[in-house]
Amino acid sequence: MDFRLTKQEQQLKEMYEDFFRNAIKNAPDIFKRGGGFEATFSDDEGFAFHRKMATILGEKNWLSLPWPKELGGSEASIMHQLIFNEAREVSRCPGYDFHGCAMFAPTLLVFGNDDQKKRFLPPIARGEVQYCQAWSEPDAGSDLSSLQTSAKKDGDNWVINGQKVWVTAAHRADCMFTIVRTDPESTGSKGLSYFYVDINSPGIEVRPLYYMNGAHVYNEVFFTDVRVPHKDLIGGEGNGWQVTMATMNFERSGMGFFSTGKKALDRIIDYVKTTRRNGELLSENAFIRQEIGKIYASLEAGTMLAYRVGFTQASGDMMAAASAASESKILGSEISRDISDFGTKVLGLHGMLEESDATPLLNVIEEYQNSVGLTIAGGSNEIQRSIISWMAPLNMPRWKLVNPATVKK
Amino acid sequence: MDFRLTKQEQQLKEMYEDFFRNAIKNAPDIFKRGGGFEATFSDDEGFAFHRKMATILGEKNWLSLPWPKELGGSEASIMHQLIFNEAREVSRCPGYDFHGCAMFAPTLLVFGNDDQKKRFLPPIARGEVQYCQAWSEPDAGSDLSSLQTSAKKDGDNWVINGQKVWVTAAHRADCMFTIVRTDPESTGSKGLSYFYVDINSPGIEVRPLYYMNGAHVYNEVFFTDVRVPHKDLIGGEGNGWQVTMATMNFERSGMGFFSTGKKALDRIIDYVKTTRRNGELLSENAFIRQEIGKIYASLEAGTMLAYRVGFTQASGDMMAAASAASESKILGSEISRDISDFGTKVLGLHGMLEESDATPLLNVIEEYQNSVGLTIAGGSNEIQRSIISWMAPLNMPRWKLVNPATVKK
Amino acid sequence: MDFNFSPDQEMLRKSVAEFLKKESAYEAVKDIEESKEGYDPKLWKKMAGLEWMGIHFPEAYGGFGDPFLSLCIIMEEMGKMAFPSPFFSTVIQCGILINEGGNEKHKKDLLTKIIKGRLILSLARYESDADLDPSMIRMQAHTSGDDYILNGTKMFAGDANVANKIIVAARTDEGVTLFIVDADAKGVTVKKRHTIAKDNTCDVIFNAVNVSQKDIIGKPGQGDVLLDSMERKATVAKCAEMLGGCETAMLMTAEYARGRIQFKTPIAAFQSIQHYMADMKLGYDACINYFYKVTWMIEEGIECAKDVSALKARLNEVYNTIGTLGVQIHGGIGTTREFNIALFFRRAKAFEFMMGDSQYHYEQVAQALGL
Amino acid sequence: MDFNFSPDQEMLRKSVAEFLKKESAYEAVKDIEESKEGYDPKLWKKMAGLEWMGIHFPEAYGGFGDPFLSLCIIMEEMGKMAFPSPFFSTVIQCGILINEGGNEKHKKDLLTKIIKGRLILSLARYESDADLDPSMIRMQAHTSGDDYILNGTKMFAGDANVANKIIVAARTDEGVTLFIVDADAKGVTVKKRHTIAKDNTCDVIFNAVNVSQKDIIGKPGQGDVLLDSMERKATVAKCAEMLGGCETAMLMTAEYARGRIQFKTPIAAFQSIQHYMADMKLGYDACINYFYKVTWMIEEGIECAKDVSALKARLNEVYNTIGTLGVQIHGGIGTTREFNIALFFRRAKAFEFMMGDSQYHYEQVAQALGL
Repeated sequence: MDFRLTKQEQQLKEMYEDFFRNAIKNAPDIFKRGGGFEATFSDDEGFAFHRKMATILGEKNWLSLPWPKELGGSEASIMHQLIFNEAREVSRCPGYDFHGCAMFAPTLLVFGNDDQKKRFLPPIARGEVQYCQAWSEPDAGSDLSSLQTSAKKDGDNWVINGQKVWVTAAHRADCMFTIVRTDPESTGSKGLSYFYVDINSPGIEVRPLYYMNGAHVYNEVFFTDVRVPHKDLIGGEGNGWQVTMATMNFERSGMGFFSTGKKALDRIIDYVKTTRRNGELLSENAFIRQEIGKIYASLEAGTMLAYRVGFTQASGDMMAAASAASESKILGSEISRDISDFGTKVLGLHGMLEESDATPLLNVIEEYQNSVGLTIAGGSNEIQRSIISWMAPLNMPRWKLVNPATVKK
Repeated sequence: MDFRLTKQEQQLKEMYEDFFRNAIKNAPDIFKRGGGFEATFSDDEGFAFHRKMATILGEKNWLSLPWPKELGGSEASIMHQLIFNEAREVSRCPGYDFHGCAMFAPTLLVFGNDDQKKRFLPPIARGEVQYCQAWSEPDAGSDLSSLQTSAKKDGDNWVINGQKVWVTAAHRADCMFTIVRTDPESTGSKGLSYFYVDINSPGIEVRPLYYMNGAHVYNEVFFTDVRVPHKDLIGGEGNGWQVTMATMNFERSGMGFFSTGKKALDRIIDYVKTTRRNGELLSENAFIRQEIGKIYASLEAGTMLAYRVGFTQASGDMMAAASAASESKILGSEISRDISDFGTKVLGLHGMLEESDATPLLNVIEEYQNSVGLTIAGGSNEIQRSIISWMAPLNMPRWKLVNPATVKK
Repeated sequence: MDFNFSPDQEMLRKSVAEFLKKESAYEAVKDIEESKEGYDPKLWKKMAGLEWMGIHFPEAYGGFGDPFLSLCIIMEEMGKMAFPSPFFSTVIQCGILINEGGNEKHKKDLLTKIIKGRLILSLARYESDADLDPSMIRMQAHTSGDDYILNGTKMFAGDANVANKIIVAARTDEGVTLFIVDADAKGVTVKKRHTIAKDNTCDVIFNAVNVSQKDIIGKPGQGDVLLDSMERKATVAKCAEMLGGCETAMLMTAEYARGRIQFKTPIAAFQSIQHYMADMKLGYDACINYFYKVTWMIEEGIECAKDVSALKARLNEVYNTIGTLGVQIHGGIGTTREFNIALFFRRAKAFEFMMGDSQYHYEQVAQALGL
Repeated sequence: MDFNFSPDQEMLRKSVAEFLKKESAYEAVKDIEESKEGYDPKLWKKMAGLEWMGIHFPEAYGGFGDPFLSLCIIMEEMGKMAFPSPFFSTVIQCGILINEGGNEKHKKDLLTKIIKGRLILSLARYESDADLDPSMIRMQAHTSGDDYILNGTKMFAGDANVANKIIVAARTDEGVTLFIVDADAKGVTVKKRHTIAKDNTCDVIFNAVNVSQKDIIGKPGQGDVLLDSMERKATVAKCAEMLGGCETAMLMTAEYARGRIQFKTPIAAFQSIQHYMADMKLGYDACINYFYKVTWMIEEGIECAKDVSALKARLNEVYNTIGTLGVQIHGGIGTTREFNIALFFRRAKAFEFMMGDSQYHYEQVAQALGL
């Protein structure tokens, strides 16, 4: 057992923390109130700052840390990446395109051919492009493999038709990766393929999907005879499910939940130390003290689980890492919900206000509204819990639900 | 809407409360520490007092309140019964044989023939007999209808073979009611019949099933060629499931959970008002105040749900009453668990002690251990929740789980 | 004991439900949420025509004289449709204050107009510290001859942006005092805030506002007692609205779950979904039956502060659980503006704070229990 | 960062596990629980032979000099088997006190015997008010010449009924002071209590008990500081035992659920059971990884009071959840003495209070966070 940072890791940590602490100072106010997807993608000024930061991060070669040196990367260790991610996430500074850097690039490193790596990786490393991920469909959410958007071969091209939903940032993106059905006879996870798509291709229509608070982060994307060259098919025809599952498994430590949670808890602590209500300093209230203790414990335990995911990935036990990643995701999304809920509660009547100048705890109601999406997105926590139970060491059997009316006795 | 007690109801309430308040004064210490099944059936002195009280209640005609006058009852309203039950349960005074009075007697009133009513009801009314209920089997718990204990016709008798478990008080009982399979070809809820059985019949062996704390409340009962006369079959051959379900639905308001919960909460309130720990009066601690507020609200809301069950039964909507009864049972068993858990917590280190002279909150650790049984017995809360969801207005479909290996695609 | 409604109450419920269903479906609600006014003046007139505003007020002022439960039935039905209007601030908060504390002239002038739908009122009673106890009110009212001068800022005043008059609680030498101020009086500034419920929650700034002593409700110093009594009823009425929301959110989610297919199965067949639904139902059922009793206690004049607090605190939790599980069961689309479940999720959070959050009310229960 | 155990530690774990499995299966545990002594003296000797008692103590006194984690590995394996013995009170509570605070003579006399399995110790430190903070200790020790006279009652002293010596914390003029008292000294009475864990929790009554000043650990008045330091480690060691219990209870329940058929289905196929199991696992996994870090901090001498408290408080909840869900999934038979899951359910509740309940520890966290 050893949880010490090496001298070099400690230096990296300080460097990254310094950088992001300074960088966020120049950010538009919307980031100072907490940031996140809403600040980055719903707000014009916010997105401009995100793009600017991406270029800066690119210049520092920080968008390609884990890549092989011959592809312009730094071959950074998982620990190094975790340190970078934690510093960035705590600061809530934008500039890191999660879809391009943490999902598509690692996928290319495993499944891409040389031509694809050469074409797609350098712009990601330079922070020049914004990616988006188009997976879910209206009737294929938790049950992703029932997706119906199709691609038909036509000479050197594939012609895509169908509809995707929950495409974060599609209205801001340059490129997209998607999974579609290339074998019309197939069902389930077979006969699917994984494509890179230029979002400006003719036939693509992006329609906003407004969040409950009116924010524009998500989109529906409609494909009408969209032509994609065969050379943009990643990982081979019919292997889409395998590639998609791999993409999902990159960068799933869940560290972000805990890093941002710690920042939120710090703000709550500052607030209760300085606010009186109903005749009492909030920090003197035993109920509030207990809740803060609980949240602290959850965040610290969760952080160690997230580190464990990284450590287990590095040690190569991908099954164990996947199970731990699911746990980290459940714990992280639920603690995010609990912190923002508790944040509204310590605010009292201010807890229902959306505006910042009257809500001394910045952004909490936005985070509260976003948090209900966190327990759904990327596979609902219900699905994740079942998956954990199916894996070792619990090994629960995976039985099917059937309509008794359709079963013969 | 009217929640006032009539003048007569108010008088009854005062009379019953007075009676039980005085009666419990003469009880052995074990009842003063909280009572319940453990005091009544595990302890010799406790059981003797229970029998003594039963005779007294019988003399007052309080064991047959709802029965028709011609059978010696008082035709008391459901409200009257609820008042009686609440007063009795709050006092924790024994003497009311739940199995005989609240399960078997109402079953007889609906399904028994004249001979059976004449033979079985008067001893129950007089408090002369202790009943027990033998339903579950080792492989038929939540899934009761898979039971395998059988009865074969032999002349005017039935011959029972098999094993029952969870037979509360069998070691103290005079008689038993049970459900067994009379059609050997049948499966599931068909082919079952409901019997009265004299516990002293040859071939019955009662073996103790010790609770985790060592208490002897439950038993296993083994039947080896036990002969039961045909005239003791209740409700007709093959109708056992219907009779059993009816028996389960009598007296299911769940009021007892809330009545005893209120008593437990009162004790906790007294304790925290008078106890200092870590430099502070416990009642001044905001966390403890919040928890007590929560428990109070749950108990009051639950009480109204229990009254609603009674009101709905009286109005004849048995489906709605059954659903509300399930809800009352879930809420009641879970609040019982939560109160006793909270009780241990306010005790601090005393919370792990079983003895009374060192645990100022009487009996709490016994109640805590018993409470984990409450969320299982009588149909686990998981089954109850599913049943609620299957009924109106939720109407969730009831699909089956099947092993995918056995299903053809 | 009788859990039944009277035939008149059943009829009232039916008529309110039908009106709202016809006039204010969810799309209309979303439009209202995005409007500056935050309510629909045409519907407001129609509601007055149906005599909703006067249902509980004395016949002497044009009211209907119905018991308190009738008012709650209207609130419950509004809650079912997530219907936004100044009904709560005008009829319940301010209307009850005037009816219980106002003099004959106030009642004749104001109640009559409220009942006819010609007057919208707002209550400005909270301050930036978000203290809930009326006795903690700090804003000052200084005497100036026979008049008073108000200075200070109030927050969380419902519908002040559309109100004709504002009842404001401020501190005079005698204690907390309630003043009726014209919303367009010199020195009054109203600022609407954005809330999670997208409702008319406002700051009201008083800058040297002149008020006549004739415009005091009750006596100077009587404000906290009047507020306390009104707020007991207003809390129960808010609970009625919340219970309506709980019921709709629950049934809407059950319906969605029965229709949504994933893994070739209606998701309603999954045990986790069934158990979520059962939790929603049993949370709701315990609260609504408790609510009936508390309402009856109010009508009968039985002391019930402890139970009002216990009910509101518990219902805060139940409504938020129903709203959160409702969104969770809907999945992604449940988080969108397009689907209706979020209307209830958002209101659950806002209503948690209106008329007292759980921490406050559980503390009230503890005090009432002698702790 | 490295989550791996050293090969030596892996070997230690294996040997402890094999020994306990062979020597103390659950039926033996139940017999021990019902015995007056509450432990098995023969096994105690064998454990000493395997050098468990000395694993963490200096080689100078016959110990093994292993890091603290090795001690935790032994505790974790004991926790897995619900193994009752005076190990915690003798080796961890009293052993660490002597090692950290005792003089050379104490160590030579006592540590040597502990390591050889010839001395059982009990710590008598709590009083009837169940205060947890060492500085709140109130029992008095009066000077009498060079000696002290102890009067008063201690509660919750583990294994005092089988101890040869008792370390007792009492208040002298200088403050809280730790005395070593012979268990059979005149005036000492030990009374074993029944607990939910069926363990050796005792009252110890001191009636004019004479103690020499040579039998003070550390200096007079240093007791609270010594207790504080020891209890930080003892809390982590107790967490190790609890984590062992969590793991067994979880795996035992999973196995039962896979084998138990109801409704023609292994109940493990029901989603509600699957989700219960997932909750157990994720509660456990977060705690065990946090535990590794806290143990490492202890070994490295990094200030970690806040994290020790956070871990214990959270683990209290997790173990009780696992115990409760474990029984629930087992159904009725889970509540019996016959089945083994209740061994863990009962210990979860007892361990919740040992070395600090959640309320206490969350309050410590709050204080450490500057609240």
